[in-house]
Amino acid sequence: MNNLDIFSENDMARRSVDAVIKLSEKFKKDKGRLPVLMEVCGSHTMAFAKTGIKQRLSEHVKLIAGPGCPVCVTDQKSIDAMIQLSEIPDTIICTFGDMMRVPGSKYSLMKAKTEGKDIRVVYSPLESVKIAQNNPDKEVVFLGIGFETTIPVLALAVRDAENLELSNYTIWMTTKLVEPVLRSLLDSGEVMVDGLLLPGHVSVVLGKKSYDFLMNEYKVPSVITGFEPVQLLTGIYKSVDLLLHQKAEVINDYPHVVKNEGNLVARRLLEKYFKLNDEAWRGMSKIPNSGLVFKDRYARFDAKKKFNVHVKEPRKTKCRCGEIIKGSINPEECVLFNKGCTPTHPIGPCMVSTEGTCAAHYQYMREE
Amino acid sequence: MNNLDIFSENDMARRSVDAVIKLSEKFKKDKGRLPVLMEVCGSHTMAFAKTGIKQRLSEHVKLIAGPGCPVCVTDQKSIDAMIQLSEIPDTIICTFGDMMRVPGSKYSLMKAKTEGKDIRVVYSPLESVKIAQNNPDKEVVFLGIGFETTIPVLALAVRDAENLELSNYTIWMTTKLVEPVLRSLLDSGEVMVDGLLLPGHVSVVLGKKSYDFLMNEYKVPSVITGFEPVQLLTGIYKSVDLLLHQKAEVINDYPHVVKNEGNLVARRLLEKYFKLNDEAWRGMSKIPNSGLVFKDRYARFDAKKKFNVHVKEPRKTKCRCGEIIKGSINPEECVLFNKGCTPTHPIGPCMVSTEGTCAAHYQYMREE
Amino acid sequence: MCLGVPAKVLEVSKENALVDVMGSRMYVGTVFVPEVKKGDYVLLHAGQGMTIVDQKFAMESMEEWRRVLNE
Amino acid sequence: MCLGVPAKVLEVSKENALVDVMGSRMYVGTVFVPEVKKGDYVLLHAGQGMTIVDQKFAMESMEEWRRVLNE
Amino acid sequence: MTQRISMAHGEGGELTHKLIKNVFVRNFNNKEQSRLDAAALPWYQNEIVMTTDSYVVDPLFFPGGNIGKLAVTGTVNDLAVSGAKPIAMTAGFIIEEGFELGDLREIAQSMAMEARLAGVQIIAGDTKVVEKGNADGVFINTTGVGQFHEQRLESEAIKEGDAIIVSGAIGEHGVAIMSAREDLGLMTGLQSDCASLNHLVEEVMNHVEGIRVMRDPTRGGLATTLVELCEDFKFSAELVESTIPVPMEVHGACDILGFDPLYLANEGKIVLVVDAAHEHTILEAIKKHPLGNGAQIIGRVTSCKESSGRLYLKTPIGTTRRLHRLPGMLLPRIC
Amino acid sequence: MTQRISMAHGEGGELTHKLIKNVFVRNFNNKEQSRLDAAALPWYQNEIVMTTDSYVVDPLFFPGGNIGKLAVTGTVNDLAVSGAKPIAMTAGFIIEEGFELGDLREIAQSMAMEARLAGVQIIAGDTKVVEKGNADGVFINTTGVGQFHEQRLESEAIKEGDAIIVSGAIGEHGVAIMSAREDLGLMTGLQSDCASLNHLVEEVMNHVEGIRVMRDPTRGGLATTLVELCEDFKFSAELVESTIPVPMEVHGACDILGFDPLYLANEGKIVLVVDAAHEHTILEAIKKHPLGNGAQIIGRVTSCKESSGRLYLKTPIGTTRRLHRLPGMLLPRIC
Ligand code: SF4
Ligand code: SF4
Ligand SMILES: [Mg+2]
Ligand SMILES: [Mg+2]
Ligand SMILES: [Mg+2]
Ligand SMILES: [Mg+2]
Ligand SMILES: [Mg+2]
Ligand SMILES: [Mg+2]
Ligand SMILES: [Mg+2]
Ligand SMILES: [Mg+2]
Ligand SMILES: [Mg+2]
Ligand SMILES: [Mg+2]
Repeated sequence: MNNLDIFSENDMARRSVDAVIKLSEKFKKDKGRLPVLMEVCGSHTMAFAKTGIKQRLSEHVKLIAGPGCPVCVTDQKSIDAMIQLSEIPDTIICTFGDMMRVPGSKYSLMKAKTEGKDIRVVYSPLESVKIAQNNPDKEVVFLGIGFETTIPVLALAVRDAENLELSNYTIWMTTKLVEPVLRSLLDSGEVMVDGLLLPGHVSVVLGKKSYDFLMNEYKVPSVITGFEPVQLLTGIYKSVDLLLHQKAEVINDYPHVVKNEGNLVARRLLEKYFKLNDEAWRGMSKIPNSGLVFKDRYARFDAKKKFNVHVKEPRKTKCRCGEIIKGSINPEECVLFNKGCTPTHPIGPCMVSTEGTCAAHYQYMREE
Repeated sequence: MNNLDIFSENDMARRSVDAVIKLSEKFKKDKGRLPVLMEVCGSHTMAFAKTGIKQRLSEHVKLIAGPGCPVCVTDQKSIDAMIQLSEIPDTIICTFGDMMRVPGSKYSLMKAKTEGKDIRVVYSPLESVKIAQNNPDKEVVFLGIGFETTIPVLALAVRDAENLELSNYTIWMTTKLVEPVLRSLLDSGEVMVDGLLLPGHVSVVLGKKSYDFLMNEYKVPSVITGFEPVQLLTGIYKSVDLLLHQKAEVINDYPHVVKNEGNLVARRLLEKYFKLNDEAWRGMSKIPNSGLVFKDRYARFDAKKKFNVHVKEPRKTKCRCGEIIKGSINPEECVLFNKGCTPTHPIGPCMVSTEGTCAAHYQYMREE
Repeated sequence: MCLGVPAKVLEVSKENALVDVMGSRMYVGTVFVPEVKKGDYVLLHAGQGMTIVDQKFAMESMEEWRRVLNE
Repeated sequence: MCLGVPAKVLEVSKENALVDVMGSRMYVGTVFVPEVKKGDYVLLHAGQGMTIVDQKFAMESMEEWRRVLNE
Repeated sequence: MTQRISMAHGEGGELTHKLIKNVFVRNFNNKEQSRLDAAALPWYQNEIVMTTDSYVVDPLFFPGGNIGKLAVTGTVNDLAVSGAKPIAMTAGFIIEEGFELGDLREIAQSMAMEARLAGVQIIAGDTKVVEKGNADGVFINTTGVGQFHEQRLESEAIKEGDAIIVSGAIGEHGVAIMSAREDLGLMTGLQSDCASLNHLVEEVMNHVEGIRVMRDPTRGGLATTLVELCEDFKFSAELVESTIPVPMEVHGACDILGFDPLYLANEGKIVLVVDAAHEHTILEAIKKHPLGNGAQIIGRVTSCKESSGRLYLKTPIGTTRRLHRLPGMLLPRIC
Repeated sequence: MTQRISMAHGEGGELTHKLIKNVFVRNFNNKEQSRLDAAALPWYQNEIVMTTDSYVVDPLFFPGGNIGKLAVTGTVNDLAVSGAKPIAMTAGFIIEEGFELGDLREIAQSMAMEARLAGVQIIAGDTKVVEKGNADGVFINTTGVGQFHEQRLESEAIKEGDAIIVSGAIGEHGVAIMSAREDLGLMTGLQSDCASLNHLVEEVMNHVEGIRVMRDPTRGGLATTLVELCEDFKFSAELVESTIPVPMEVHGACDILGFDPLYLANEGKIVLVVDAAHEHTILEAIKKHPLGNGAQIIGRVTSCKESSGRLYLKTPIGTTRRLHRLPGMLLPRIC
């Protein structure tokens, strides 16, 4: 057992639950309602559901899932394009496992693989560079999804491909940034939250400092939170505490992992290869400068430039993932939830991503 | 049942055996020994063994197998080279089934296939052209063994490849001609035969006329013979009859199939693409003008020119195939026969080719 | 030396014919037997008709042989 | 958003380190944590160490939290 | 060079025989049982018998059947020829990723229908899926259990003069498979003979006596099967070539491709060694059944000494030659 | 679009369940038997039981075993957890052309050794060879027969309060396999737990009463296995997360790759539902056996109504959530 396991110790966790309940009772008494916190991060959504904390606190704190699942926020057209890439002959598609079962308008990558397309799940993007090196007569495309934590690793893959002078390696970039989507959500006024639980691992790269705009411009109390049960609970505790004291601070409750400056090496590498771009988000249309794409001088690694993929406008479905990721509705409010839409037959990405809110509700909170 | 089945009718066959025995008794009485006939063709060797005619006549006519199995007469170095072709990356080797189990110095094509090389057995050489057409990014090499019957079909494959403008199709030519080897055998004086049974199907292409040299120059009585039991027996009968009358004629005892002129269309096509060449024969070293190779203007289809295959001088073994195909010894005289050498573990090609003399003796005449 | 099978021609098209060998059928090449007609027998080798079998000669040699045997 | 696991560094080489997560081991990249030393914990994401985990801070925040709970 | 498994190891001939002997029988110590197509369980007075086979036929669908039907008939027949009544079987599927569900359904339906016809229950199953390129559509293992008929086989009584019977025409399955393979271009009207023979066997065993031993001449064909019988039960036998029922189309296909009908697979035939005293009764009984109406006596046991164990063929011209196992595999050839 | 079989159909979760239900059970009409890992033969007072499994593990050799050992233990265990004593099994091999003979020999030896340990005879076999690229080294089907112990399982008596026991640590086989796969780069000292559990089961069944039902939590892991038990026998149950024995390395590997130990395969563990009145005796009996010394009570049956059939997990913080079958398949992930 290592030092870090103290955060998951069961006794501490149970006592932490009690502390959170006690504090939020105070809030309830003060305001006559529950405190509303948004878990910006999909891993938080999952962890709250899987540990049972969300269910346990349901009468005490309202936790709303946010836009923090990279698969879920990707708009349908991008997903269709990535799947369509697999139809190009002599192409190997490399992807994180997360993308495999995401439903495209026609079919998923899993289905494409089943049809005989060469699609490989890798644990590390660098593995895909090795695959390109070992298959010089094939095109290798990595599906580059992810937030700020993952983007530096994509940059690292490009660096490797550059060093190896590979001409058969590209990335299909469809990355997302946290600050622009938070601004967009807060600006829209659609989502009513008292405070934010900020994504612990994205913050590793960004640093605590990068959230100052929340305090300075939006005055939203926010806590950078870890993922173990006790950390989840202290995150909530400190958020409610800020609310009670009406302080619009940003607290770093994950200081052993998140530094004030973030990871400068990672950010520098990322900036070497990528530049800002307006990205389309599911259910939100384009948000200015909300993602990263290749700088012009690295266009040779840009799968979007190399391959001419045209996809039709996706058909409208009853899937409400767009609202789910904005925190406007709960999965149970979607008519398809657990009817037409289940993890084995998902309609939207939120049902299939391991961070998807609908998946979390289906797997861990469904009762029937 | 078609008209041609009369030649295999059992009653006719049994009566034919009696007729042959009766006639050869006459010879025996005249000369005090058995008449000795060489079956030039490997299919005759096989048919004599499989039908039991050879065994049945063993006290009456001595039948000696000749150089008529295209696999068996190919020298070891050529065989090793053909097998080595399979090691060239991105190459598909196409071959008649006959070659698959022929032992190379290191291993057989079957073994190479087992090791993962792409080796395909085809029924028709034209099939290999289709394979080349369907695999433009691979080199397709056809292993061109065969006597005059098969060579026109190889020419036809080249014609198709030429029409399709294929640049990935070649043939590794190691073909053999009947007249030069017969001359060489008869000139050598090594083989003592009274008469020859001439290969029925080679003669389809060559024509009866092409054997005039046997009559005019060598004065060897010869009969062009078919392959059904009755045909085999009439062939022997007519040979012995010639011997008794001391006539050095060439009789066409297969006239419904073999014409006087042979097949001119086939010969013309063959001459379009190929020219004479000195070929090495197993156990006989090079015989001048005894095989065909590509004319210079078709060198692009010549696998020997396209691929740089170097093979070491094959190790000497105790295999006596070289003598077997000259008719100098019987398989049973080889110390390896049915000891170190069996069809499942063959040492020489004669044990593995379906026309191989050792195979015929092992499969049909072994008694232990 | 060379496997050869008599096959009855059922249909003829350009450079190809459908043949029958005791009920088993196959499309084979007829480049070497351009004069082939439906009803002919061709001698089949490696997927090509190599010659047209002369049934008259076949019957004749058989009859001749029968005479020899009956002598 | 991003799976991250603390992993103990057992060996360090150029741009790579052998790490241990409760007994399971793996070679991971250290490009983003060039200062990493044996004995450190790194936070692992997609095969890369993304930061060095500060164990002192970890203990401190836990102690602080214990105090809150014991209040 | 590393020794590796080749296709020839799976053709049912010489190499298969050696592989089984050297790798499996040696390790599993099941020498005794390996003489039979099915093995008796060491249990309930050896009344219960079991057999297993994996089916890897290519193509999966062929004239007269598909891999599913074959997987049922093959195992039913192995039990039947062991003198047992098939009771139940299991079915294990290994499916290649990407295999069409519709095809799988059709295969399962064929199995169900054939099992019903044979009166056998499929009582347990298993499904595994492997990555595209790691299998060839679908492979099926069926393992059957049966119960010996009251009337037991008299394999110990095999003696000189015993007749060898085949229940009908040979080579049909082999030719049907070849004509379903597109690359050969062969076309025949032949259907695979694949059929469950347990009712035929039961009928015969219930009404006649004198059956010494039976086998189904599948992989390796009639010749290989009889060579193995001769070796396993130490008798020599002679077949009369002219009495072996070979359909014209089988002859034709073999002539074209250079194959020998004696080595082509059958999936709906039995060979029996029977007491000469009962051979006509047995032959008639077989012929009465629709699946046995082409039955023939094709040869006889010629000796039964310790040193026996050879199979001979009497040719139409009256000579005999020895028959061996399929050496290697069937390959189309030019010479 | 054509419906096709995907890898997820073989992972033992939701899709496998549906495939079996819709294609196989429907056609083969073996609904009743499909509740058990092995099926009783309609014969000899239902005393004889039979099970089949094909083994397609990749890689073929892994820490703690190989495909051969697994093929024996897997089938032995399916019989054992059905409450039967394994008697004999068959082994069917599908071998890819080019497979090394030495590896095949090693696999056969492992099978022989494990069969000896388990006291089971391998009585019949079959060997097929398929072309290079049409299989993945070797696949093995084993089909076992066994005889029910005198002491029968009391599955009809399952009632509220019954304890759920697992015989030891979970996830070891799954992690051992992952660490044997080179592409993941995972290294652990863990060995597959693969082992024959029939002696353990026999020991326990001979000396204690109150065992309701048993299963081996293989593909799909402990969670999927228990979900299926709950559905098949119509009871609901609650597991206590903190009591489930998960080795540290399994935790570590799962954390790295984003897997859940509850869904990892085990090949040497049983889960049992037992009468609470006998739970301690049973637990002690299991613990006495070397293969059961990590046994734990991990939960209880909470209800037994017609409408029951759900599995819940009590988390360390005292909340409960429902557990479902493995949805799809295990894939390494970043989020
Ligand atoms: S339940 Fe399914 S359809 Fe509904 S929002 Fe979630 S993913 Fe979309
Ligand atoms: S028996 Fe074998 S070794 Fe001897 S000559 Fe024949 S092929 Fe060569
Ligand atoms: Mg069998
Ligand atoms: Mg069989
Ligand atoms: Mg199973
Ligand atoms: Mg395939
Ligand atoms: Mg059999
Ligand atoms: Mg089973
Ligand atoms: Mg099992
Ligand atoms: Mg078998
Ligand atoms: Mg493979
Ligand atoms: Mg099981």
